Amino acid sequence: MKMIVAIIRPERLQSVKDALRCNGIMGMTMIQVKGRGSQSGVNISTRTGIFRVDEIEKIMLEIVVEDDQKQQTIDIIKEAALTGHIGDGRIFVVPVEESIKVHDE
Amino acid sequence: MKMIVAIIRPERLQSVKDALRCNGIMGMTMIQVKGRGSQSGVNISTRTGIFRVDEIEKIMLEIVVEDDQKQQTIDIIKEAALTGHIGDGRIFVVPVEESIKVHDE
Amino acid sequence: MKMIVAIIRPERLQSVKDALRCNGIMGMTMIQVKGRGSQSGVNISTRTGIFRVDEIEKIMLEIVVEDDQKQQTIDIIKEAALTGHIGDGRIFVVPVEESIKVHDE
Amino acid sequence: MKLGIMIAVVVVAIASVSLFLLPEASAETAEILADDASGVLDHTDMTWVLVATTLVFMMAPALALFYGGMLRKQSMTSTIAQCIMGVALVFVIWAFIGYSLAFSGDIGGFIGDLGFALMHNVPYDSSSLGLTIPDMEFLMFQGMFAGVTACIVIGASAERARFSAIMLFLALWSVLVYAPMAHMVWGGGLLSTAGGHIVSLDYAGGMVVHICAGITGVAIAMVLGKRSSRTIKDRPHSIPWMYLGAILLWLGWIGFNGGSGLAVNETLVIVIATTIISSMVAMLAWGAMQVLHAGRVSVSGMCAGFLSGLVAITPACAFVSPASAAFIGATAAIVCYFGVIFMRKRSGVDDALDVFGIHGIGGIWGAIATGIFASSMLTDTPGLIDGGVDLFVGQLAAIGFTLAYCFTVSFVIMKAISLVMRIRYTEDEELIGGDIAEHGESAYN
Amino acid sequence: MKLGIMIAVVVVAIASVSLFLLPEASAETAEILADDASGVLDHTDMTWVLVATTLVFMMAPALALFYGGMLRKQSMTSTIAQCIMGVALVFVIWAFIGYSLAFSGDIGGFIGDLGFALMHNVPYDSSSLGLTIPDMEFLMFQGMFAGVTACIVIGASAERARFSAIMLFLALWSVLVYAPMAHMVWGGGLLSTAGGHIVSLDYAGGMVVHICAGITGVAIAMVLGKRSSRTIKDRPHSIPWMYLGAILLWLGWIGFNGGSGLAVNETLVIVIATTIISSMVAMLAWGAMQVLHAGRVSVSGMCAGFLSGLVAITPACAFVSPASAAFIGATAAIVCYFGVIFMRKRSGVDDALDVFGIHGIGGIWGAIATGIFASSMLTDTPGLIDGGVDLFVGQLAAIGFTLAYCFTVSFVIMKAISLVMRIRYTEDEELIGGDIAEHGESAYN
Amino acid sequence: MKLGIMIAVVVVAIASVSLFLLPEASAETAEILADDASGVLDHTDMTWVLVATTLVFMMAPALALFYGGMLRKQSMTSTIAQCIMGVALVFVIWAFIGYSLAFSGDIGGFIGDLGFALMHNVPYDSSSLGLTIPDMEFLMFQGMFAGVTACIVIGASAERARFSAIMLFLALWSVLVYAPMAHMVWGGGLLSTAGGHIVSLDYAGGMVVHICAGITGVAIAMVLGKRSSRTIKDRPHSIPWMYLGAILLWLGWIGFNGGSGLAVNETLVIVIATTIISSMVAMLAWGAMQVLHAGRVSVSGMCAGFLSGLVAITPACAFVSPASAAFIGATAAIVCYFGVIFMRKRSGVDDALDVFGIHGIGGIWGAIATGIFASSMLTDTPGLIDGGVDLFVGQLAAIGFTLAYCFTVSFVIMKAISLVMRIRYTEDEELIGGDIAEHGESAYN
Ligand SMILES: Nc1ncnc2c1ncn2[C@@H]1O[C@H](COP(=O)(O)OP(=O)(O)O)[C@@H](O)[C@H]1O
Ligand SMILES: Nc1ncnc2c1ncn2[C@@H]1O[C@H](COP(=O)(O)OP(=O)(O)O)[C@@H](O)[C@H]1O
Ligand SMILES: Nc1ncnc2c1ncn2[C@@H]1O[C@H](COP(=O)(O)OP(=O)(O)O)[C@@H](O)[C@H]1O
Repeated sequence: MKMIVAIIRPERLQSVKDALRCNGIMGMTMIQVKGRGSQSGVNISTRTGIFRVDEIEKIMLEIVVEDDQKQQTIDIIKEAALTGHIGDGRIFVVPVEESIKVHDE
Repeated sequence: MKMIVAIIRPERLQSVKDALRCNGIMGMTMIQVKGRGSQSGVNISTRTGIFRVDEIEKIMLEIVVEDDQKQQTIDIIKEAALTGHIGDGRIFVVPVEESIKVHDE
Repeated sequence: MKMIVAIIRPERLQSVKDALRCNGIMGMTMIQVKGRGSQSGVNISTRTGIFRVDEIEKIMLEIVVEDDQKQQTIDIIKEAALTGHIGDGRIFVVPVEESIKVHDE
Repeated sequence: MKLGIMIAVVVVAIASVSLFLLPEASAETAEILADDASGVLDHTDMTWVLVATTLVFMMAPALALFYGGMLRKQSMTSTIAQCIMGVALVFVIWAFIGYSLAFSGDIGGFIGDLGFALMHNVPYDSSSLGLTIPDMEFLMFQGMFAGVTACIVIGASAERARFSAIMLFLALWSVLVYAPMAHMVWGGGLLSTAGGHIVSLDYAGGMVVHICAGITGVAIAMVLGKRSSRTIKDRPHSIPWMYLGAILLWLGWIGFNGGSGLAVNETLVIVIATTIISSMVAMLAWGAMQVLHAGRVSVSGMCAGFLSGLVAITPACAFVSPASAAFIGATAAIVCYFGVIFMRKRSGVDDALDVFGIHGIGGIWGAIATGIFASSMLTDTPGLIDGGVDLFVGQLAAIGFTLAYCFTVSFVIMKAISLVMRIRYTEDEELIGGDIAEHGESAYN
Repeated sequence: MKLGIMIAVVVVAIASVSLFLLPEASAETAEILADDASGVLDHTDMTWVLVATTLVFMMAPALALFYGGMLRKQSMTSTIAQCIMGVALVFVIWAFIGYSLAFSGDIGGFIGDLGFALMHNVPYDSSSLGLTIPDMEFLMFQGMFAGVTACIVIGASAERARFSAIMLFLALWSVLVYAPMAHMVWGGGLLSTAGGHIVSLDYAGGMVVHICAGITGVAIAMVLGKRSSRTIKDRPHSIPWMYLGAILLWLGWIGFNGGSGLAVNETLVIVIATTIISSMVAMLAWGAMQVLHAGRVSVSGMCAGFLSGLVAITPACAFVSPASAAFIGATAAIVCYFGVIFMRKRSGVDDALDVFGIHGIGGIWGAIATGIFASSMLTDTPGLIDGGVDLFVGQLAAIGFTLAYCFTVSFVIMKAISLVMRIRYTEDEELIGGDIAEHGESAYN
Repeated sequence: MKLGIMIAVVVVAIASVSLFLLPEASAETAEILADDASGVLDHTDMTWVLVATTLVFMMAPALALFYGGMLRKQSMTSTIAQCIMGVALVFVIWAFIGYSLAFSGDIGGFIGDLGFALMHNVPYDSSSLGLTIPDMEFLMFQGMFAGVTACIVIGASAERARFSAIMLFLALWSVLVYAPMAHMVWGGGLLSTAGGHIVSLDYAGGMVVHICAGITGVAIAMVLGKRSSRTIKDRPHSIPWMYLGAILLWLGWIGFNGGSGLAVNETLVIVIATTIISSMVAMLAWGAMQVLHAGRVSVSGMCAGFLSGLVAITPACAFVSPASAAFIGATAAIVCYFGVIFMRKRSGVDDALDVFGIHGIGGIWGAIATGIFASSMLTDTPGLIDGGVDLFVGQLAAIGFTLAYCFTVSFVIMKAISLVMRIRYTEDEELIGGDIAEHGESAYN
């Protein structure tokens, strides 16, 4: 199994959630995070100079899927999270060795 | 080493924490998250129709343990987090390659 | 690739961020967490007895780097996060199999 | 359930017995309403009552913050929704009919008639009641009381009562419980100082507002049943919101007690002094209890503390000296401290936000204390300490009657509603919380 | 853009036409200011107006909470910053020059002169305007009105207007739009009851404050353009802050409408009664609309509800009966409910916080309702229902004129500012939010 | 530490020198208390002072929000706890003994006697002090002042002083520092306008409240020592709470300054005008400083801005023209802007929440400004600008005396307490924060 760790824009959360559900991927965990990416934030200029904002709000999704669903999940997220601007986010894949339900039906 | 990622009900946090301590498992990190599980949320019906709540508050625990403590940790959590209802949560096991203390005594 | 998961004191965040940037490590994700470490918290004594605080605010950083940057990243964090007191935090290294940008330039 | 029935039996018993024991109220007893009234409008009195109306008005939304802050964050929006819709509903019903049932005429000492219904015969430029403020202003002021009382009740049914059920309950309750109580105590009915058959004193609503709200809370909490153990969270989700609500209540109480005399005069100064001193001392006393008991003070404790002092002084505020007020405040804190613990641990009733623990028990203690400490220098019907036994017995009777009446009618109304609609959340809804489940609007995004 | 031009054309048309249709106002019409004024100071009136000033003052910071709570959490600080700096700026300008332009003399029925500029000839111990309060107190009270109106406007430009641009706009607007409006309606100008050419009534600022703020909001929103779709978040970031702001507005409104008579008398009682009843009924009506439409009520909806009732009753509050007030409130809720939906979905203008939807549309309906329901028992110029056609036509004319004047001038000012400085955020700044991007101060840490 | 000793030496020196330089106060000087007092109760005055009491009362809990919002979120509950318990404690002590020490009799121009102790001889229906309000109402109003001053002090010891230590300190301080100061300035003592040896003016508490609180803060901060560098967080944890606290302070100040005359009259109008104008202008000035210095304005800055204007105008508010008030406000903002920076960066004292930076420095500047701008049209003892040198010298002496007295006694009290109990947190407790460590109650759950 794999854990897909996706860091996306907050305003894309709804579309990503919907897209995943339509494709039968239900389980997911959402975390509010702040991130800085390769640009190391955004530059803002004021009267007295330029400063850099390097804590931008993002949503992190952790989705554990079977190995064969991995690529599909990544593709769905990529599509649903895209706005075409810098800062659209990243997806990491982490190996998962086991997955257990607390309440086994 | 393994990282045990457990997603549990907020109201079970105290018992899980206590149970782990009693068994000598001290270190852990707690994160407030929202999750949707295999049912993809809960259905609520109102006068004008049914809507689905798919962001339910959970607590995510990340606990890094030696390989031989893994099973014990999982068992403790499973027991302490159980209420017997849908939504009791999940436990994932992720490999950890290294663990470093910032402040080496 | 590796994901460096560092749990540090909130008041050291700025120095860690700065130190990483100076060394060209830009991308990172910050999460507000609560943690208990090996001491299982801090003891507080009141008139009626001693109680233990085992949810202490921390910041968790997740930084995905190429394998060859791993050691450098760890060293930078260790140095910048150090205050020399108990509770300075931990760093875990988790394997990452893939890293994808949502918006491929 | 057990406890509820026990309470009911006891209070009915007390009430019946004491009605027989009672001496007839003498005719000379001054009526609060007509205190220094001449029917000539006084602009200063009008100004003060208007300020007081504004302050009392503030208490209703403040209760939403106070209550919401103490609950889980999943219940903040729904608590607010119930409070403000509740106050609007009850206020409008009051203006249209409740005021008339309370203050127009008298039917059997129990309720008024429809003489002022739909605000007919409620002039804005004179007073048919012989007040120094226009009747319309009096209606507004009293309407805020009705609204606030309704909001207090909501605390007992928190986190499980459905919005529509509780709105329907409040609508019926305001006509069947609150309006008769207001009539009996302030409108010349059974318990009123002037025409009443029971010698009793209730300056600013110890019975009409606090005992009534407290026991009503018990009644609906019993019909609703307890929350799931998975929902109850003993830590307030937000101390600042709870605290802000509490201090707005405190400030509002200055209008609540202070406005009840409907005039600016020496009595007003006493009322303010006793109100503030009682609450301050009660907070200190509650803090002391906490230090002895738990080794530390908490903000929730201190807020409960000053509120208990405010509740207890409410019926007595114009009739006791500042020193008695300090004593009443201190004892109120102690009584309510154990009252809250009892209600939470032993009562078997899930009085979610201590409505009975604070308003009920504090109100009962306040009414008793009025019967003990009412000073002959400040009222014609002094309490035990100045040798008046009538008042003391009368207060007990009035308390018993209030408990019995409000409990019975509220219980019946809520039961009746439960027959026609679903009155509480399903377990799923309860767990998710009313904010999302009922209003689709989480408080923090 | 389209809509804006349409609106502009329509209102200019209405205005021009109605100016011809109008009968001359008869000389007997009483001027509000001089209602029961003798020029002899009355300490009770002074007390009440001071309390009212405090209450109105509270509305400006309350708006910051109400607005900020409805936006993303990245816009909380910047909304607060614009509100409090805005109120300070406009108040100081008002004290120095705006008050004079509104209340000293008259130039062409359109604006005053500089007789009171820099607070000259504004005594603190007498009234040259023939009031029962000193002119200085009147200046303070009116200054708070100017400040609050400025804060209302800010809601329309939220999350994209730069701080410096909006401050410059408010400074100019307060002199070029607000002061003339205040003069025309209350200062003896074109639209005033006494000297005016148009028979119209606006007791507490339906036109000067609400319609003016609403249409000004549309004007600047049009110049600024819409927010990025990535910034708009339809869920309030904090229901409790939104709610606290709303209830402080509600309480403040008691001073807003109640203080406008500048005296404690029978009229004040009517004003308070109509204000409270209208808002309560409006909340119930909005709730009912929501239940029918969406199956559930929300706190944001209820707040919008009572605010729409407050806006609509503002011009009418002293002239209508409580029953009419209930009707006005109920209809206001319905009109604004659809108004808000229209503005959000159809208008093409990004009126971020429903400034036109509530204040504009509610204000217009309130002004029309005044023309319908003004009672001959309460004013010399009754509305349709009591057979007065003049007032009804006059109200329409006054509305048209207000819309045309405020829209045009505000639009021109904002356009002009856009020529000399950057008036809105870049997309990056907008996404990060004004709190960090402009003030370097996030609201929650 | 260095700085503290320096300050102490300097102020003692100033004080001693100026006491010699002083002319005797002439007998004609009017006493504030007896301004237009006849001993006949005036219902309008009673109404206004009651409203003012409510407004001042509001300031104490508001300070908790203002302070708590500026700290880490781990210190919110503990700040609230200290504030409300502090105000209850100090108020009760005030009612029982402080009031008497301040306003009954006179011992050596320094303190009163026990004639009013335990509220004896404090009638609720007449005034033995010759006021137009009953003495009991005066006691309440003054008690709120004492409570608020206590709460201001707490800001300096934030995040490290133990609850019990600070409560004990406030109890002693209210008797040994506050009551004598109130006596000296308002109770006919050394610094009072009437019987005093120093010609000085302090209308609403520039010295008694602000300078006193500011320098007391420095004293206890010095005894406590600094916070761990790991605790200090320069960003407020919640701008909205800080802001709400600040605006409630602003509104409360209307009662604070406005109530100090104890009457509704022309002076009240001046007081309100100068208070509001000074604060508004100060906010604009602070904003301007920030733009010049940092390129942007912040909400914390604007709040500090208007507070500095309010502090500075407090002693002067009845004695200066609105124009002077605008000037005082603007300069106060500039002085405090640098004062705060100095205290934070250079002073070596960890004045956690700018108590000295704003209240101390702003209060000193306000007292000096009173000596400069007091107008001969508004007081018998004009300032420099109207040719009065006595007052200017007197103000300097009074400032010096206040600084010396309050610093010395507060320092000694706190040191003494440190001998009998632990006064500050351990480093662990400090890091975890008082909310959990001391009260076991985190603010947000
Ligand atoms: N190397 C990394 N490790 C961890 N998180 C990262 C890394 N790179 C990017 N992120 C996360 O992904 C988010 C989006 O990154 P990116 O698309 O590069 O945006 P940006 O425009 O901010 O550079 C960041 O805000 C951060 O949270
Ligand atoms: N595949 C998954 N990947 C990540 N998180 C998951 C996954 N499945 C479940 N979770 C997390 O576990 C929680 C509980 O899941 P589960 O017990 O299936 O509950 P539910 O009743 O909501 O289906 C979810 O709320 C979610 O946070
Ligand atoms: N075994 C573990 N698994 C997960 N997180 C841990 C573990 N041990 C420590 N941590 C995290 O690291 C933080 C700091 O740990 P440590 O330096 O041991 O501090 P402490 O003084 O609290 O023992 C903890 O608060 C916790 O969040």
